[in-house]
Amino acid sequence: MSLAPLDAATLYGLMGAILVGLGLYGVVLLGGFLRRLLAFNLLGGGVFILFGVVARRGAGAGFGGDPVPQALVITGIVVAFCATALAITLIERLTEEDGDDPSGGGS
Amino acid sequence: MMGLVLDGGIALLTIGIAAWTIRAGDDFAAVVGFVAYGLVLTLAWTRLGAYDVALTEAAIGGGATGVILMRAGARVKPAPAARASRRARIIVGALSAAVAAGLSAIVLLPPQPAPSLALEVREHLASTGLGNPIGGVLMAYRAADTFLETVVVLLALFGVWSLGRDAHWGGRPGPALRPAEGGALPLFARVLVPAGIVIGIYIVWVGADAPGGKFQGATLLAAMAILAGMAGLVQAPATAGRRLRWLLAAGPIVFVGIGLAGIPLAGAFLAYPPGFEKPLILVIEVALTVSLAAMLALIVAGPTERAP
Amino acid sequence: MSVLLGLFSTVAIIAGIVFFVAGTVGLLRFPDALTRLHALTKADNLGLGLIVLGLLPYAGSVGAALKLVVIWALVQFAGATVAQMIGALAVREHPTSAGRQRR
Amino acid sequence: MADALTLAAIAVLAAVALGLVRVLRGPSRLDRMMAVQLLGSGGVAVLALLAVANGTEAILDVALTLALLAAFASVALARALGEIRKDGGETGR
Repeated sequence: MSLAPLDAATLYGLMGAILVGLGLYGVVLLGGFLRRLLAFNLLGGGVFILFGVVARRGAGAGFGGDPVPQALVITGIVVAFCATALAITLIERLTEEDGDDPSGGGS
Repeated sequence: MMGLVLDGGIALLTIGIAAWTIRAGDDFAAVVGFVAYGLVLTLAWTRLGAYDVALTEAAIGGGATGVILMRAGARVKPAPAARASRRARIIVGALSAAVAAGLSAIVLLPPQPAPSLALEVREHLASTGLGNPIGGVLMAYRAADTFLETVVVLLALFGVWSLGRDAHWGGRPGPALRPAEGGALPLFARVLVPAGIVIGIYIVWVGADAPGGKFQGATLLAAMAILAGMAGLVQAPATAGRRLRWLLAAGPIVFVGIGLAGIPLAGAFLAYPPGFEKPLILVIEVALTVSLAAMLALIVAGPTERAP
Repeated sequence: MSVLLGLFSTVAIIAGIVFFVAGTVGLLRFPDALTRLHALTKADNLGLGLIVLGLLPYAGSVGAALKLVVIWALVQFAGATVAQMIGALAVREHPTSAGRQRR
Repeated sequence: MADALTLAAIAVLAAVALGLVRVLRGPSRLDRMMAVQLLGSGGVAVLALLAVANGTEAILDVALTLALLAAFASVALARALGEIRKDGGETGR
């Protein structure tokens, strides 16, 4: 094992690591569902970037990056979006139920 | 050298925006911070040479996620922030820093040689008939994943719909599609929506041979549908509509149909018979794009709010 | 010819950067949201426009040049619309002074 | 040539970053909204410069998508803010 060269991949790798740390801090400590959800998405962005660094370092065979981790990240971003959308709808509904609005009708 | 300075700048800016989003005083500010985060991450992905991912991040990470977050930011009453005690903050801060440090160590001490499947992809890419390696991976190696991914999107939509009130089941989705009053928005939408649709189709089309693809293109199409709704140009469709349901199901049905046909014709589920890879993949891509665009737009539109 | 073109590009791109910097100075110096909005839209549209103009000769293909122009038109048009929307919100907030007062 | 364009991208990024610090600080939500627009046009300018510097046309597609979605996000943000104001969500913050 030897130290990684100072290049774009290493720089963004360090950025990804810091983003994960920041996101983790927010997920655990922030109050309010929305803020925690935001922090979780920040964390996710950092994880994806780390995948991107792995892809960049795996460049070869004429590709600018290893296509497999990149494809994984694209799937990941879409799934993260779905989870976020579902979570937000849940949060909205929860606020609605909590709000003292007996005239709301429905369920 | 110049490139490294730019990379350092982008990295610092991204970290700064992330930290600001965590610290922001109110929910609206945090949502703005998050959208900004998505935009700078797009720059980072571009610098990493991952143009496909950059497109996805710009479209879904910054755009679509940002818009549903705004929907929530406008409606969710801010929870009285439970201030964590000083001790908790120190402990969690230290733990988070330790995780970041551990990840940094992995980044700084990478395995040699770097693991990569690029060679394998190169060898087999020709058999898919596609020029875009990432599209090839998504549609050949990981076809089952890509199929399940669209099912996940569909399930998310069902989940969103299920969270509406019972009385509104099958009705029209509400929040994000309520037209704004007057102003420049209707004109803007009239010009931008057609342009955006052309660009969305273009992004799907170039996806076969260059960065782009169905998820990115579908998100652009969905964004245009939402924009038209915001401007009051179109009404949200009733979610019980038969045509809408078929539109949503068409992509997965075509995908699974071609996949099942692969069992007798090519020997495995989701295997493409030799010689027909590219046309079949294109048919799947087109069907999936249309369905995905509808799913994503309806997810952003939110739960049903009006009785059918 | 190509020397002239190079000179033209250099001047246009530098001017574009100057406008971006001017926009930032405006953001930093102007007293309220409406004037800051003014600085932002003017600077960004002109800044991006000049940079695109400077890049056009080097776009490499007609398609790429066309994309550059479309990108600029999109940003321009969106900037105008959003500025109008933000402005309307600002006026609604301070109807009397149209947001001109110092906050 | 490539280096000069990268330098130009750095200059634009620096200007945008400085402006971003200002608008994110507020004080009003209207100021913060400008952050998205600022990053949208600045990011597009950086991408356009990089596309020509690297000679990679795919970057222009990224710029195109960014321009479109940043515009979409700004509009949605302005509308969300209008909605907050309208239903008396102005809770003095």
